[in-house]
Amino acid sequence: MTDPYDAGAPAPQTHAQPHKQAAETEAPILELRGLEKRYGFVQALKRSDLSFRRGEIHAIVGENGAGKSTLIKLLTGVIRRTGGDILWQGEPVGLDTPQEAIDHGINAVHQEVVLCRHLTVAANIFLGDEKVRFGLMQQRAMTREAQRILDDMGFQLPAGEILGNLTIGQQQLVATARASLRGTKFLIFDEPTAYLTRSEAAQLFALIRRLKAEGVTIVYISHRMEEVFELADRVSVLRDGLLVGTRNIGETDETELVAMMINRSLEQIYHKEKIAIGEVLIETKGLSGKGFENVSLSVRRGEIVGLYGLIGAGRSEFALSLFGRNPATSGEIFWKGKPLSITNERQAIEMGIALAPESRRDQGLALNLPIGFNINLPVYDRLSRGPLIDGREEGRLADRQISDLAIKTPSRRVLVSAMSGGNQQKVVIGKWLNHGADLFIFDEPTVGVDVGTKAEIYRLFGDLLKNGAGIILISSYLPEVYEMADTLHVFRTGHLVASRKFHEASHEDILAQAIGV
Amino acid sequence: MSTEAPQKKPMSMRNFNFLFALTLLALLILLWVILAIATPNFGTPNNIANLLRQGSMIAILAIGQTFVIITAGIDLSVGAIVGFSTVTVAWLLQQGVPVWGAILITLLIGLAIGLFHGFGIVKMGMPPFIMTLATLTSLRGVGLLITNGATINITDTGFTEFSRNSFLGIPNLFWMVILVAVPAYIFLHHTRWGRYLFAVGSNPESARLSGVNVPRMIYIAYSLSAVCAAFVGVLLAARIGIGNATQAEGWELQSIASTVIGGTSLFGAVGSVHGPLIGAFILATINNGANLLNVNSFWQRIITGLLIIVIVFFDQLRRRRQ
Amino acid sequence: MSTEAPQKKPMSMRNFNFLFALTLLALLILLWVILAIATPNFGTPNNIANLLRQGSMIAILAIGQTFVIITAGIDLSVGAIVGFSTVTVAWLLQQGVPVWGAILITLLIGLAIGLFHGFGIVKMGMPPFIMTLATLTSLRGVGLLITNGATINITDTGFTEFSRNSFLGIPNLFWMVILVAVPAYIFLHHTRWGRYLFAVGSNPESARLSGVNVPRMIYIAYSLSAVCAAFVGVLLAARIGIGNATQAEGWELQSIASTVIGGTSLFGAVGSVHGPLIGAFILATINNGANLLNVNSFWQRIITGLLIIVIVFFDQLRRRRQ
Amino acid sequence: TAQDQPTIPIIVKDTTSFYWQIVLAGARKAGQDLGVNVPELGAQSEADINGQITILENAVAGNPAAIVISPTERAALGAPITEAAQSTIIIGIDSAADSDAFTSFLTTDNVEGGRVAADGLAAAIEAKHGAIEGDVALITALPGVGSLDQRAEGFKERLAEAYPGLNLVADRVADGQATTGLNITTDLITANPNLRGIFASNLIMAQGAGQAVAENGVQDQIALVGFDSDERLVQFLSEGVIAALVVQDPYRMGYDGIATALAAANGEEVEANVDTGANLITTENMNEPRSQELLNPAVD
Ligand SMILES: Nc1ncnc2c1ncn2[C@@H]1O[C@H](COP(=O)(O)OP(=O)(O)OP(=O)(O)O)[C@@H](O)[C@H]1O
Ligand SMILES: Nc1ncnc2c1ncn2[C@@H]1O[C@H](COP(=O)(O)OP(=O)(O)OP(=O)(O)O)[C@@H](O)[C@H]1O
Ligand SMILES: [Mg+2]
Ligand SMILES: [Mg+2]
Repeated sequence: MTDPYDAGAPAPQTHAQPHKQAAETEAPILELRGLEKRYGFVQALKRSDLSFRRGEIHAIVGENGAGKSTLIKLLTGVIRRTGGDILWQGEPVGLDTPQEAIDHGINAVHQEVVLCRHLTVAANIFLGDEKVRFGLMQQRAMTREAQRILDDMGFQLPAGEILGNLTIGQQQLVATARASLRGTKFLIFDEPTAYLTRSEAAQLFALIRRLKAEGVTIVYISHRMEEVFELADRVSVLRDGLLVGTRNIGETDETELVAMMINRSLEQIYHKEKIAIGEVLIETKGLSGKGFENVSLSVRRGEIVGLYGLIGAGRSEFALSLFGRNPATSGEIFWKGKPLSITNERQAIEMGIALAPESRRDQGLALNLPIGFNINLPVYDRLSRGPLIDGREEGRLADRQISDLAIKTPSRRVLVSAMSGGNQQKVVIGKWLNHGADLFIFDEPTVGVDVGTKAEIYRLFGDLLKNGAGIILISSYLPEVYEMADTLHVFRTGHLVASRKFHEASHEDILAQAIGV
Repeated sequence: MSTEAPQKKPMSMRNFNFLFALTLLALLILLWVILAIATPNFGTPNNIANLLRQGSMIAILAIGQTFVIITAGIDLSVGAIVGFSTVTVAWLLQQGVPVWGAILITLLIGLAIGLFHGFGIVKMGMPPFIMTLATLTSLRGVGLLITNGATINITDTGFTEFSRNSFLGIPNLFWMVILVAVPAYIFLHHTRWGRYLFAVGSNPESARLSGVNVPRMIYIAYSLSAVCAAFVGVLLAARIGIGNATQAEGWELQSIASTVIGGTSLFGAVGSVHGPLIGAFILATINNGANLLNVNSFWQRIITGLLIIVIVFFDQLRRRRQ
Repeated sequence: MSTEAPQKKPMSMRNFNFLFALTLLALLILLWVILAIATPNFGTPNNIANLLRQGSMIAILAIGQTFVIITAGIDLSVGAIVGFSTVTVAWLLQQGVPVWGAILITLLIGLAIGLFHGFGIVKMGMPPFIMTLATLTSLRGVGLLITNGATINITDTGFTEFSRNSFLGIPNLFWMVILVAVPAYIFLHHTRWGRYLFAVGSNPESARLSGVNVPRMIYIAYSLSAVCAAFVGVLLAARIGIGNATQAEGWELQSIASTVIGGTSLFGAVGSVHGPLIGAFILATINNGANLLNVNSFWQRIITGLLIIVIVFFDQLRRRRQ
Repeated sequence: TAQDQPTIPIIVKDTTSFYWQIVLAGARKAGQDLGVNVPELGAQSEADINGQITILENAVAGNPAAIVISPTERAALGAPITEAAQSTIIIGIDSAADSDAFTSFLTTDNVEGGRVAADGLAAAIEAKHGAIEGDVALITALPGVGSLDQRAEGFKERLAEAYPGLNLVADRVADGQATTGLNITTDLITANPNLRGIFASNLIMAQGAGQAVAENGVQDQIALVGFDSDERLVQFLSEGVIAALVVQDPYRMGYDGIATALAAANGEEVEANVDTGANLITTENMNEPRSQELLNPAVD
């Protein structure tokens, strides 16, 4: 099986090439002419022309809020365009409703998983397309069929399971199976690998290649450049809602794409300064709790401790436990040398721990409240004079984070739900920066964040460390932890299985530890 | 390949629902056994027939309500529709409309009310709670206006006797429950529309993206609830022999309570047809038993409230354990 | 349930709330102007005083209800608490407890009921709708049991006269609204607990991970609502001079309607103190105007229902446009 | 012992109302005096017809010696009572039903009660203003309640036939809440400066209306007549806020209902119709012994 992260993976271009040449002679399957989308005063997509060829994999890259998801939503009838035309196989089409898009064979796997958590995997896969005989659904047949399809795609998923019981990554795979099933001619993936494990990602890539071989056009949106270079035939770059260019993959490189995306060149994404490492902030000894067992590690001032592992390895549970969400059941915690137990979030916050959780939608944000509100939520006790909140200080703090993190918004009073995924992620991080904690726990902080902002966030880590803080960085994205962490711990099924100093081990070594081979 | 199967394999939803219905049923039967021992009259055929009659109307309302609650909505207007329907059907009968015509027209009016709710929720963006609260208020007014606050006597004895008679030893009213519950069960659990109701309740956006016509499902859910309520209005008119707009006050809350006792979640996407049915008969049994045991009617209220808490608490507990 | 994504740039929430309150206020004033022209008596100081008195109690209930609804909950028990509190305060007064003591004890009982709701919701995992529905049922039973269905006559004239008198030309009852609304406003809009209520209503998990003690906020919200209701019970007892457990039936729905008319969202995290206040007085004005115009009381119900739809519809429209 | 005693349930219209509690108290006393088990049953609102039918069915299932019932709605309870009478003896109290199956019937005629109220109101207006003329209003607690409709009917009939000077300007129906009665009365006073009389046709409305009259200090201009009595209304009556109360004899109805039922169950001959009467009690005659008996029934 091809592994996208593996340096030694066979070059995918070899078998992608013939299709590309065949496609070039054909008329485009889908063409956008002056497509435009406004949200009130925000021009999310500015008059863009773009064409997609039959059977190509077309990557779209761009900064957070560049308009990628907006483009996808327009093509799938989720939202309506405010201007421009869409040509499907040369004919103008409306694409005003999801049904219309589905009827044309346009399907998408959206950035946020949109499935019904209360229904079974099979029911989700067949939703809107049930097998019916004499007016009655054939539930058994559907479950069997769904299982066959999942097995066929190489996804090991139980078709009879309630979707809500699966991990986000598994749900994403169900969404993929669903989308690729429906006689699709045009399939869009919006950051599909953000929540996938490596092996899940590998399964996904295999599926994408197979679909391409069957003549399906694939649009692939990602912030991960190596995926783009591995999979795509062509790549288009969006910036501020504007299409800045399309390149054949063989005729461009990462530097050029990044420069097109952010309108400047970026020498280095992983920005790591030499910072003096100080006293031990927190130390756990044999800590066990829900989802993890016998974890011993320590974090010192000025140090980034990376936790790597596959999804479900127990890192988030460990972090939540340190933060008092699910208090540990056994083992010891020493905070600045003193033993104590952390029993609730408030206590953790008052001690000086900050946690940016992994799921922005479920854990990180109050979506229907303003940005400023979200940023200040952890510090309202400090914004209060007596019982009352200092309104001016509240505004000042929020505005500072918005400008420091370059959050793209007209005002701190805008609701978080109206921001792009990556900008929402910045709010999740921003809400802890006013807090002045000693220990920062970042759980998947760069999910859905563009390269430019990633670099900003890493630089920000440096600032925090210089101020004497320590950081726990949880990431399922190996290059990130590998490059950033001073100490790297590998988790597997709830256990800490290996610890390495900076660049002490190779990617392969760490991977092997995480997978357990 | 590391697609970890979920740790402890949670029971499949179908099995779970089934088991839960069984425990509820067990509770109902337990209540019956206790009452049969505690009072000499509970077990008499006469009383069993009474009990079946007494639970019937709330049971039918609860089934209708379930469709709405599964879409994460709520229908507060059912009591008012029942009262209003007793007026329409009585008025029509007194105008000389034949029984089948009067019933049909009443059901159609129910349908119209349900569609109006759907319209308000889908097109006007009203929250279901407020939309149906407003109809509740207005409908009682309309019914009172029609009768000028009085009651309409139904002189058609065939119509009124129907509700008192039995067929094969089972009261006609309970047959009506079966008449509603069986198609409702098939609709909810074995047709795609039933599935879509769950999908809409679970995640309307996802349902929409799957090509489910979400507005249509909302229209269907509220129409079903309103038609069930209109049907109950017809049955009530037959039972009390009059049309009176103020009848069935508070039945909306009883139907919601039955539905929730029957394992339906007010957050949507969880529910069945058999659950609310059992829930309605549990409530009816509590009242019937309290009457037979000569429990003070004030105590009866207190006990009902506490029992609701206890039953729903155990439901929640079981759910969380799963 | 139009799932169409919001199309336009959202206006800042604060400005929006402010503007919305202004339009609502404009509607209220418009109603007043129309009524002052249409009837000779509407504008008299006496009637204005009456109007203020008539709206006061629902207004206070609506403020309490708002705290709960902002956390995405609902409190169906407020009417029952009001009725129950008239009984407690009357009973205590007739036992010779001094007025301040009787009021204090009644408020404390209200607090206990609110804490019980919080307990059921937080610790037992009950849905708020069911929890408060159960208390509604039980509380009326308890009140009736205490009085054995009778009314308790309050002979303390100082107590009963309070509700009739005015201070600075404004009825005491309206002063009580101010007494509740001003601290409520400061609490909700200018303290961190107010912010936490919104955070809990929007996303309890995120609130929790931001250090908000979510259970405590739930306890606070339901306690505030119940204490407001108990306070209204005291005022009602003073106003009608009796304690009677069946009073204030249906006031829960009126308070919810006022709250929603005042721009509070039943999905939580959207609401204010001034909105429900204006909402309550809009409803009171409709009733007062209808009485003065001698509108048939059946029409009054119909109009109230329709107006609720219209007002909430325009609120939704504005919200979606923003 | 209680086991061997005959059981005679009594079914009232609304156990949450004081009036029906007095009926129940009378029945209870009769049960003690005569050695009868008296289950006290009833719906919780006079509008809950279905509830009362249900309770009747349950009572019949208990094989009682007889049943004493006060039907909430004339037509609605007719057939169920006829059916119940096939298995037990039925004694009616307070209100009638469309059934000829009653073994005996003890009523106050509510229509007559409405007429008595009209007479009382006219007399009170004459006492205050010297002439029987001016605007009057009627406040009914709930729509669709048989006995209240009958009171309104009798009141309006009597006004039309005997008091042409009295002009009924408002006929309002509330929602059963004292506060609503209070608000309606207040607004009536505001809207009708010439209002001289109000008939509040049940206990709760009289409480609300009395409060409004007291609050507005208009007891010298407006004569208020209520229906039924409790401590509160007696206080209003003695203060002159309420001019007169139409009082039935619920205690006797309860007591005699059980006594008659027992007699009928024992095969004795009982009178088919007994009128327990509607009495007008005014501020003047309220201290007479019979009035005191009616106003302060021995409820325990
Ligand atoms: N519902 C909405 N209301 C108003 N503005 C919106 C809404 N949704 C998106 N936008 C705005 O449209 C712009 C484009 O957003 P979009 O989600 O397409 O970005 P994206 O390229 O997918 O970014 P990311 O990589 O962060 O997912 C952003 O500026 C965003 O703030
Ligand atoms: N929804 C779920 N249902 C059942 N078990 C779960 C669920 N989510 C996580 N788990 C289990 O909890 C344990 C710890 O998961 P956790 O989320 O902490 O892992 P992680 O290493 O942080 O990975 P991730 O990247 O998914 O956050 C694992 O054993 C996992 O299988
Ligand atoms: Mg996006
Ligand atoms: Mg994690």
